[in-house]
Amino acid sequence: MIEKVLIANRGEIALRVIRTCKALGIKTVAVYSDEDYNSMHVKQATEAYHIGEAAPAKSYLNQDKILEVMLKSGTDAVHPGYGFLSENDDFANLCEKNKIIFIGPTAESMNLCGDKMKCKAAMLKAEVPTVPGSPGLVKDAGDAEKIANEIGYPVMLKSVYGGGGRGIRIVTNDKELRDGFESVTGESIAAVGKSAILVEKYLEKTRHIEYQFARDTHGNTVHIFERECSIQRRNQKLIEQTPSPIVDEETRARVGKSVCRAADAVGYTNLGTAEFLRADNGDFYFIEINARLQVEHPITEFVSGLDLVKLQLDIANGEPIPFKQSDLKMNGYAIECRINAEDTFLDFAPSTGPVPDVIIPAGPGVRCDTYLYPGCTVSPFYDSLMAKLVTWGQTFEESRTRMLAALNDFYIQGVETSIPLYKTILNSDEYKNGDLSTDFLKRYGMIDRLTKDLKKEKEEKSEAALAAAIIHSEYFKNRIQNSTVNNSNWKYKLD
Amino acid sequence: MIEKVLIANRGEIALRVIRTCKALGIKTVAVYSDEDYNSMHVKQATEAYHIGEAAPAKSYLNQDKILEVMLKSGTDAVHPGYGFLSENDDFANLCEKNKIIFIGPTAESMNLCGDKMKCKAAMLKAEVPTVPGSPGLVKDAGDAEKIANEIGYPVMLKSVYGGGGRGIRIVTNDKELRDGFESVTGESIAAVGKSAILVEKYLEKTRHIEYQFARDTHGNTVHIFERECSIQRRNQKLIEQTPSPIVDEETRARVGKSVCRAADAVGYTNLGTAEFLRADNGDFYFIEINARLQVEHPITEFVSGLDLVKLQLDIANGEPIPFKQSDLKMNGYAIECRINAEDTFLDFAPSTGPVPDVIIPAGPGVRCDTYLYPGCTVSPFYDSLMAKLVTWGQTFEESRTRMLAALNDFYIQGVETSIPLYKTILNSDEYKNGDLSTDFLKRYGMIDRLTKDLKKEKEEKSEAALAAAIIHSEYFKNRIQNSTVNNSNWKYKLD
Amino acid sequence: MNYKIQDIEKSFDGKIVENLGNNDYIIKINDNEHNLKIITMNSNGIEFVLDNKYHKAKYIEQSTNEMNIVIDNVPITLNLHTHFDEVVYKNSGGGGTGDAQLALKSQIPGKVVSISISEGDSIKKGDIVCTLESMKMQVAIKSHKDGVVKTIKVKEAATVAKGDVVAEIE
Amino acid sequence: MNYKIQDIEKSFDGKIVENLGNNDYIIKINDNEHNLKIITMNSNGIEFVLDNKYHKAKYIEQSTNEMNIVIDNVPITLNLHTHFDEVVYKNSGGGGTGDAQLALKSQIPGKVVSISISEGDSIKKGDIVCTLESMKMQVAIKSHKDGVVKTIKVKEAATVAKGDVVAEIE
Repeated sequence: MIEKVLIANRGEIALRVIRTCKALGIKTVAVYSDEDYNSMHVKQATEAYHIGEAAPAKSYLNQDKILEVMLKSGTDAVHPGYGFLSENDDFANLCEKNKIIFIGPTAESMNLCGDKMKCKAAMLKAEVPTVPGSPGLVKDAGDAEKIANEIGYPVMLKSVYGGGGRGIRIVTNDKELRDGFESVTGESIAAVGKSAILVEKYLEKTRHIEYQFARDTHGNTVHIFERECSIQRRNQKLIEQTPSPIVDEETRARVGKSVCRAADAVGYTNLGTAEFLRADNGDFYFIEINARLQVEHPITEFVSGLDLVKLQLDIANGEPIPFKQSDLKMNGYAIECRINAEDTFLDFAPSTGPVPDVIIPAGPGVRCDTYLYPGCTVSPFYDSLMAKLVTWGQTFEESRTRMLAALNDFYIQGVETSIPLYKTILNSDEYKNGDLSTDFLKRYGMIDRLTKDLKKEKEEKSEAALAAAIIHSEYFKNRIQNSTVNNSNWKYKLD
Repeated sequence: MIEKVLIANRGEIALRVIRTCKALGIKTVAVYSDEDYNSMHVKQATEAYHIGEAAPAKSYLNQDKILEVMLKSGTDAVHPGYGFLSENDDFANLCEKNKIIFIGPTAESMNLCGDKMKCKAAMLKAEVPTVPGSPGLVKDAGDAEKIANEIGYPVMLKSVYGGGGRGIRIVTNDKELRDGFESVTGESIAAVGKSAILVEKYLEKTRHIEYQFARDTHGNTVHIFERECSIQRRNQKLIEQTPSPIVDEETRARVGKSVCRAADAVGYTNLGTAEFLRADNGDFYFIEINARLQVEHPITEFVSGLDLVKLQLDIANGEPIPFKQSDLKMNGYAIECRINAEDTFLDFAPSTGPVPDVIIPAGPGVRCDTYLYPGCTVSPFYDSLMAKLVTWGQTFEESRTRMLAALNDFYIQGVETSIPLYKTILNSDEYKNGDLSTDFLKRYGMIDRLTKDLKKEKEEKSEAALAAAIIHSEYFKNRIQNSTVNNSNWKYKLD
Repeated sequence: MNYKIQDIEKSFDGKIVENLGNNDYIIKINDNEHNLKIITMNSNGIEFVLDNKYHKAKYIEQSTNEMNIVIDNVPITLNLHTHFDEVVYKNSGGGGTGDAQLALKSQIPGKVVSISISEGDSIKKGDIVCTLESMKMQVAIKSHKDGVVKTIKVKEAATVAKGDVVAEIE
Repeated sequence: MNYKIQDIEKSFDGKIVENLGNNDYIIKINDNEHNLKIITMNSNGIEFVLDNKYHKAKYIEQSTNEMNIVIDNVPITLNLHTHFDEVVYKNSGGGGTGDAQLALKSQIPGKVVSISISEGDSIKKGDIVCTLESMKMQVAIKSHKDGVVKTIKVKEAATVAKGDVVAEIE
């Protein structure tokens, strides 16, 4: 039985894991870098150990140091959270060797999930549909043309040595394919001296839909419904919801079965997520398995009633999953907004610094997982996720309006946040109608709409702003008459 | 359709109502006394109006002033919360006359609920069991003896002019009854110059179990399950939970039906609560109807998935209840702890003052309705309820352990709270086993156990306390060497 | 310095062994050394990590030989044996508690509803001196000893803070 | 005083008409009088009720003729037309924005990963001056105008705060 868990992470996810451990009477060990000595996870854990400098490589990724703390503190299990070491099979191996339970899949299974080619092969064998295309590299243009005709145009030619949009060509017929093949080959040779090309079906207006699943050491597998995570920026999820507006009971069960086959195929244990692209015609294509707890797990918790961290601990303890697929019933609707410290208008550039004041929303159907507290700091060394605001409702509309009210209540002083953008999105007809796709922001010009919304908001607030300015000037005048003013920073001299 | 609601209340319940209104796009009007100008409900409402001095009679109970604000602000409905004007039929009448929707029952029905004798008569007619006893006053000892033999000993003789335990005698046979009748009569005459005696069955080890119900203007009535509120001090609820550990499906439905008859019998509209005493033999006896939203409504929200304030608004708008009794399914277990500003060891005496710092618990299955924020004040003018901490779990054990973890996380600086007592109660075997009764605290010596728990906690914290003292002394020594000390309040001179 | 904790049958010796800089200290309690790292500190309180456990303490009150703190939400009174007399003002009101103490203090804040005694009255321990109202409750303030009422320090309808002197009983 | 709000095509006249005491004021914006009650105020911000609506403002920055505030989470820049020059220090760095401005400031905080130019280089508007890293992202800081690099104010691996001058371009 696991009695003491080290959380090899920080921020809201460390707090999330600590919370369940506390409720279960399990002791927790926090680790922290120089940057985090005043962070909430240090304060909430049973014990806390300093592990190094701010840079992740010198602290949260420092396997030797973390192992040292685990051995010193008598930890019997480690929860990796997400990011950092969560999908590092070397670390999973290191834990296994030192007889510390790694709360996640085995190193072997993790390795299989992480190798895209091997994983795709395993999926084909398990009859889990992947994006149609060449099973591996194509030999030549003729080979590519044959495959393109099998899977149907448009197709994408992709150099495996490309990246960031280079070495990719979308073609719609045999002629374009032959021309494209030549130029992609040329580009790739020019860039890296060699070429190797894949053919894949090109999908437009796709949705990102993923399935939570769990598999225990006895081979029992369940899926815990889908999550739609189509609203993204730069391939990073912003808003997630469950159920997906376009998944019905039949689809849920059908794709869910393929998810269980996928988990079995890679010999998975513990909780994982199978990610799919959903084409506009309704087909689902497996992309990859995320071998860890996901950021967006709370929406699944809301509709399933499960504590997913508790389920992770149960499975890590070698217990069978305490319910059957047929026991799981989806209850209501949940939405998560990732509250990032970023400036939407600077292309989502990071915004960091001290947060002197915070008001965290609460109320019926509202959950907020966050590391923020008044007086905390948003560090530039780690990722920009400050809080996960999650709402539940009996209907989608109830969860949406609760989210809007909660977004309005959320006050974070000192840094830019993605909150205004989410208000614009949640108020849009396209979002309300469930017309989602991974290019949602661009497709519907959300940033421009946000600009308009903010201008309107400014107009609404202009009288109040003036009032604040008038009082400030008065206050200032009165004070400078009565004191010596250091002109260089008078602002701080007033009190 | 209601578009603007005035909340004739303050504190956490005002915030609770504002929250649902916000989610529904309904404007809110807050009212506040001199004491509350810096309170959270002022900050969260769309509009806020000052209505008078701190004393409730001069503000929150000032009907004329509140009416004035309603008319000035263009309010079309008023939510009374609980306490203050919530069960005042004059106020309900005043609203009706001014064509402002009172979110609650009609003045007439409220009046009937408030008159214990009339209400009891209505219940007898509706076949809702009340505590057995004389239908009204007894004529003489002979009459009392006849009734005692009908309902069976032990019985209670109660002078209607008594109160606070005076003029009450518990008797177990005819002889004791005749002696008792004489002395109760004598005591009452000695004290107030007259005597009038009721006979009622004496019940030992009773539980307080109540039912949430709703009735719309079309006459549809549903009950929304029971709440067990047996853990009390001085007849005030401390901890509530649902489901009750001793209510099974059959009992829930059977008593639930009588609750619906009770609501029909008094021509109730909107949300109400029917309170019962549950005798140790399993019999339920109706006590009274609380004609308002209850403090403990969130536990019902957790297990039903309903937003009860939304339901109140729907009914107030004249809409039929949007579900049937058979649609309601109980999901999981919920517990509420009332976080009061009080000193358990001073017989629950109030504790008031500034609260410089607060940490409010959150997480999966945790909800905290509170007016607290860092820098707020707990006022001596209003009641002691600072926060309602509510947890939900798939099992009772999950809701209980989540509550314990949340209680541990809850940090309220500056005032005494009931949190330590709740930790002792929730850890007790009697609570875990569901062995509840209205005399739970005394029956199981909870205050003594708390004393022991606190002593143990002190021992555990003694090294940390010493460390804090050592550092403090050092810090102090260093500072006094470097500055002039004003001995009279050196504490404030250090920084 | 030597410390005793109220309600606990042990006494402790405690001192700082070394200031390692960077807010790190080694302290010694009885015979054991501990690592202590200060996270934040001001005159009202301290947050620190002691042997890898986080603690938060608030300093409430200190007199020559007594210190009240709240540590991790647990109120603790420490008795100090030291010689700070020359600099520390004893701000706990009168001298000691019990029969010797002149001042009767209110343990709760509230508004004075009624006063039940007059100056010069002889009263017994437990007699009601006045009644306060707070949070809709009425609470009686009772005499802490037998004696004669020297002065009454409150008036009807006045507001009393916790710890305020209500009357002096000789 | 006369005010303009950035991005809004109106200008406003505003003044305090009367201080009623007890933190209550009457103010006038253009031709309309408003009631204002201050709830709390210090040099960093204010909470107030304006015509029965609560607002919370934070004062960010003020120069001779510009004031940045965040009101109810909405950032607003006001242009002031007044004569405070004698007392107010203009703390917004250089003079104005656009081509005349010498200083290229970073709009984000971060660590300098690489510097792409040298002093004396001729560069075009939009050329990358340096690259910062923050929250696992790399962000390029680009020149705000055509010109010659006069000085580079940052070094590789150094930390840059939001608003820090990265380079001066003439």
